[in-house]
Amino acid sequence: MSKYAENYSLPELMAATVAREIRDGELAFIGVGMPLMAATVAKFTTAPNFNMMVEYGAAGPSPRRLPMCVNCAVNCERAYYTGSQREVMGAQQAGFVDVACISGAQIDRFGNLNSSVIGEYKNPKVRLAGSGGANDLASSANRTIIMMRQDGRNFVEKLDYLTSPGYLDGPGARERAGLHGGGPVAVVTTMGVYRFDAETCEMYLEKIHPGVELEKVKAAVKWDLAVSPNLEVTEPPTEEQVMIMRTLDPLAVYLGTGRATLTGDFEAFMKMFENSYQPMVDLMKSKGL
Amino acid sequence: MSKYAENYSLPELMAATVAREIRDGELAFIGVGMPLMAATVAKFTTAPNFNMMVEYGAAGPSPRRLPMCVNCAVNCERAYYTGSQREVMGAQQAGFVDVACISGAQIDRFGNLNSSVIGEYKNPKVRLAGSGGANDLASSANRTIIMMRQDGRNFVEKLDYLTSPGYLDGPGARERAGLHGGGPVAVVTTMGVYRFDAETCEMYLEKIHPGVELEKVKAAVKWDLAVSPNLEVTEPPTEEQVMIMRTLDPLAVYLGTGRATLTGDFEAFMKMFENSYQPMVDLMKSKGL
Amino acid sequence: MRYQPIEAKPGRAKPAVKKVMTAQEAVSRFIHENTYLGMSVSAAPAALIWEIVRQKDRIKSLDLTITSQIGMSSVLIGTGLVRKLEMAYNWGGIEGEDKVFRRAAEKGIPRPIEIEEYSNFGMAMRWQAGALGIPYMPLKSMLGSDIPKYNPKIKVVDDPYTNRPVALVPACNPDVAIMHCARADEIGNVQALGLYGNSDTLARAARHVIVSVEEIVTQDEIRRFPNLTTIPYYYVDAIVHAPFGAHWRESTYYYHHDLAYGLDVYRQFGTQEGYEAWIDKYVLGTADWDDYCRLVGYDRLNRLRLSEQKYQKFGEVR
Amino acid sequence: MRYQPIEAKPGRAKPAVKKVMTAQEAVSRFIHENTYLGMSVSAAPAALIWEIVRQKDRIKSLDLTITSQIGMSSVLIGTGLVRKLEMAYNWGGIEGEDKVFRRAAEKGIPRPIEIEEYSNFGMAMRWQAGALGIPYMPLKSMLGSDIPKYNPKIKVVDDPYTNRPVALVPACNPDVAIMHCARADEIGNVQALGLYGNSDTLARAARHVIVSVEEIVTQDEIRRFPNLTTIPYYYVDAIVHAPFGAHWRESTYYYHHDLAYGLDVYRQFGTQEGYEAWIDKYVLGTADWDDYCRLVGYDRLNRLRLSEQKYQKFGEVR
Repeated sequence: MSKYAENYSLPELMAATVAREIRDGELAFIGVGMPLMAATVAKFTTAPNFNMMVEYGAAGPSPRRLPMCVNCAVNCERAYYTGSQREVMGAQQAGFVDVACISGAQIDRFGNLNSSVIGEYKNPKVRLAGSGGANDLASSANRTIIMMRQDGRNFVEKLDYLTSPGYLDGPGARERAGLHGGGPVAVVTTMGVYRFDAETCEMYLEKIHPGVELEKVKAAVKWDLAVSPNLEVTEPPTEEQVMIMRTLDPLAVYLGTGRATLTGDFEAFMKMFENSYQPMVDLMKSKGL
Repeated sequence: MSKYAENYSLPELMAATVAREIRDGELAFIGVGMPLMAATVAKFTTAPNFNMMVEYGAAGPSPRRLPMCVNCAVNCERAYYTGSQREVMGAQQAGFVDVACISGAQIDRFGNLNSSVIGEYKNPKVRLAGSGGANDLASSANRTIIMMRQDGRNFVEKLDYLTSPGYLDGPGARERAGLHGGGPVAVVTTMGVYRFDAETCEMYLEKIHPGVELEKVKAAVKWDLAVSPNLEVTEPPTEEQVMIMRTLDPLAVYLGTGRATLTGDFEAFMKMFENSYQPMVDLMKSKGL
Repeated sequence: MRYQPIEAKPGRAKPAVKKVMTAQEAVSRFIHENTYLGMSVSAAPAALIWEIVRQKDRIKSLDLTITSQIGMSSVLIGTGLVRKLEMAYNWGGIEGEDKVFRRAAEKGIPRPIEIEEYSNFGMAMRWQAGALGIPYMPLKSMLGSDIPKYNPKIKVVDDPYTNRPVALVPACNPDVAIMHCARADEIGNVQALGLYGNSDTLARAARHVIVSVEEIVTQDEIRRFPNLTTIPYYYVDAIVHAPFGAHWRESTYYYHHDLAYGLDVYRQFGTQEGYEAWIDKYVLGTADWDDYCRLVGYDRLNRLRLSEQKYQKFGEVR
Repeated sequence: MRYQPIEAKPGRAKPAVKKVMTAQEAVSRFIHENTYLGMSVSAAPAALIWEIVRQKDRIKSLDLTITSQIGMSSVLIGTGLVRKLEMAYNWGGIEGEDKVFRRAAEKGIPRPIEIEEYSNFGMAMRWQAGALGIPYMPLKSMLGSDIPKYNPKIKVVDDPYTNRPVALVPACNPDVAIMHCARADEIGNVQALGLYGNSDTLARAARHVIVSVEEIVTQDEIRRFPNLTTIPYYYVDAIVHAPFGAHWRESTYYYHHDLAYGLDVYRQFGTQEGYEAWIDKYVLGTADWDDYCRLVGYDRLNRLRLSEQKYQKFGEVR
């Protein structure tokens, strides 16, 4: 295994952490952005036989450039299947998705997520994107991994709107609601990694990111956060993991300020593709993919 | 128009009669056998822009040889669409099929059909094929045309089993049952052509085949058959209609004794294809298809 | 008995006739005031959306049904054309926060928007029910969430077979569906390539279907690969030839997403004034899609095509 | 709280590993006594059916689910392997009356058969529900007919949206599905070509899937046309290479239906003795599918291929 990187960003740490949650041979439902980075890192390192499904109709792609969207043409690149959303979402409802990454603007102690509104539903302070596929994945995927920012206000006692079910109000609630997917197994945030207790379904802090103080984490959670008695520090990304992410996303479109760089700059955008083509091809070849 | 044929068989008369029921531009759901003959005749004569759908997943084929089955490869020949049964049967449930040909072993005065059992359902005297798609078509196609033998026993007062709905027990019954297709508009048999009365939904004799006596028809119907006051004689097939049928099916596999001829005789079977290829290609070319 | 034969009503199948027309003609003919409009996400029907905006004074108001839209629906919403939005997701994707949507939903600018929400598969299954001619679909999403709580059209009931909860969603049959696909012949046999989301289902559910395509191909090209026909002609009313017709979004095998452009548009959409200035120049200020493409620059569009085809091309592995 | 993390159960997805095996191996591994077996009609999985018959002493009894079968199911039914048949249609098609089925259904020869009946789309929608992981599907077939009267699994209820009758059919998830398709790669990405009935849906509904194919192709060939993948690898357990594997039926683009042969088989199936003589010679008397093809004659099979390809070939219009 490659040694730990000395320089890495917080998003890179999060993506590497999620990459370690993906097991070889699995079928994962991946959105773009950070989850895609995690998936690519996993496939190029510990999980070469894992495959991605993409929401708008692709399975098993091996893209050599940055997908821009869950319905991006890039997601078709060298895929085993391309076509309809029904195929992908139908398979996931039927239990074929091992692991899915989802997110939200708010989360509660049972891993329920809100990505619809802040404030009152009918008169929102902030209108958000809505469920998209997040509710479907949270309902039916075998397990979900939640990735989100922790901004001090969004780990709440009560969600403004429950978009995507975690464990609802605790043990047995998913079953009673008729959900057949497994629910969340991890929450990877800008501060640490959380798990859910098998007895209570409540979130607890398992790992804390390097340099983050426990008191800060607790202050960023609106309920009385449970902390593992064996609290660990999150494993940093390896040099190889960081190299892979930077080869796929050299301008840090997903993991940094790339979007600002590219706004309105077509030449920079074209150059990004031109410069990353050969390194990506070489990298994939070296991995036998 | 081509003049009437002097020599033609009863199946050829029936197929030509059904061909005249198909209008140009329609989408028709066609099984193999006699309905296919009718459809081919229609497409090559009065309805060049009509297209066929085939139950196991094809739309718009232009076959130049005899399909052997509703799921035969021949039905894919030069088709616009090939693929799943869901496409074809889904479209038909949603009301996209203008006209469908179906059949049955028994029929009653309201055009309900039995193709499942003769005798008691649980202990049948004769076990038949079952609904297949006939029930679906009878339920949802815009209109159906029924083709069947009339053997003296099978136009019954009461069906042994109602496989495919006609007008059920009369006016309004289809609506009450929740059916949204239009029901049968014609029954073409070995003896004549029947329609359904708009007021009573009951079948009446509209046309009688050349040379058939009315009393024989009445005797072959177990209820008191209504006969149109303007009873006509069925129009014979034209020379062109007969020529088309004999080009497509030179051994009369569907309209005669071809099956007996071919049983076990591979050379005769291969020769049938070899001999009919060029005439069919020429015929289609002459029709601009 | 009057011996008047029962005759059938005309069927729903569209005829097998030439259907190629301009976007201007297709939109004029099928989209009117209060049309219930379905819109695909993959590929984005930009050329058709632009044309709807050009005809906004005639059309006045639309009810919109989408599963998700990533960026493109804002072009309509910002005009005030959209009275109601049935949706699972409406946002900018990689281009970021959808300020146009936020202004409409939070402040009613330029017009209050009624929102009816589902999960992605929930909304997709409404189209699926519509496509199959059945009144509803049961599904195992949205259970336990707040989505049904705020949407009375979703019924959570016990399934009569297992006595376990299931969510029902009613069929959706839009008046008109618009979508962008790879190719079609002149009579409307459409072959979407790559991933195409729910465009196949939406076309089957809608009463009228307008498809813009990258290429118009011969009937023989369709017949070479009849398994690739995603929308047979009997569903389709109009074929609009619109090369690059999904720009700034992508069209698989044809061209790549123009991210530099999309980010810039979204920056401008940050204010209603910015939105209007952009619409005035790029949509209302162009006569048709070709004119828009000239304004963006065919040199730029061709570079996006080369970029896509360096990585993938129909029928090849690159 | 014990700080023991919740862990997930393993998912249903089959791994992306090599799955090519012989029919003998695939049948031994997945089909056992009382297996609930789903069988496609297009193309007919003859090579796999023959192998099940060869292993009949081990398998003893099967419950069979089909939409329709045209001829081929008799090969199983005549052995007495089939305890129960869920079906919409079971007959000889152009080969005529299915005497094997009639003997079983009317006289219990060689074994009484329990029949559970649906319309074709009704049965197909049971697989569709199974494929989507939902408990049932509503449909607008079978209403007013006697089909629901004799099948309590079909529930006619009022749809909660329109208060109009609708027929519900429960999900069907067979233990094993068998089917014959055009081509697949070694890890099980399957591309059926031409018309393929419900094989796509059946594969999604079944717990295990065995696919025999005309050709095993490279992963790159699959990736050339990812839109043609009808069954992605994650549904598939076994790929069996069986050229001419649907004989006496057809395989689109590969070979034509062997009608002269089918008619002759059906003639022999007219009596139970005739059936048994045929099975003894052509199925039990052959070691595997290649052996059967030798008995039929590869010269004959190749002529069927030439006959089909004179009219149509994948990727061409002829």
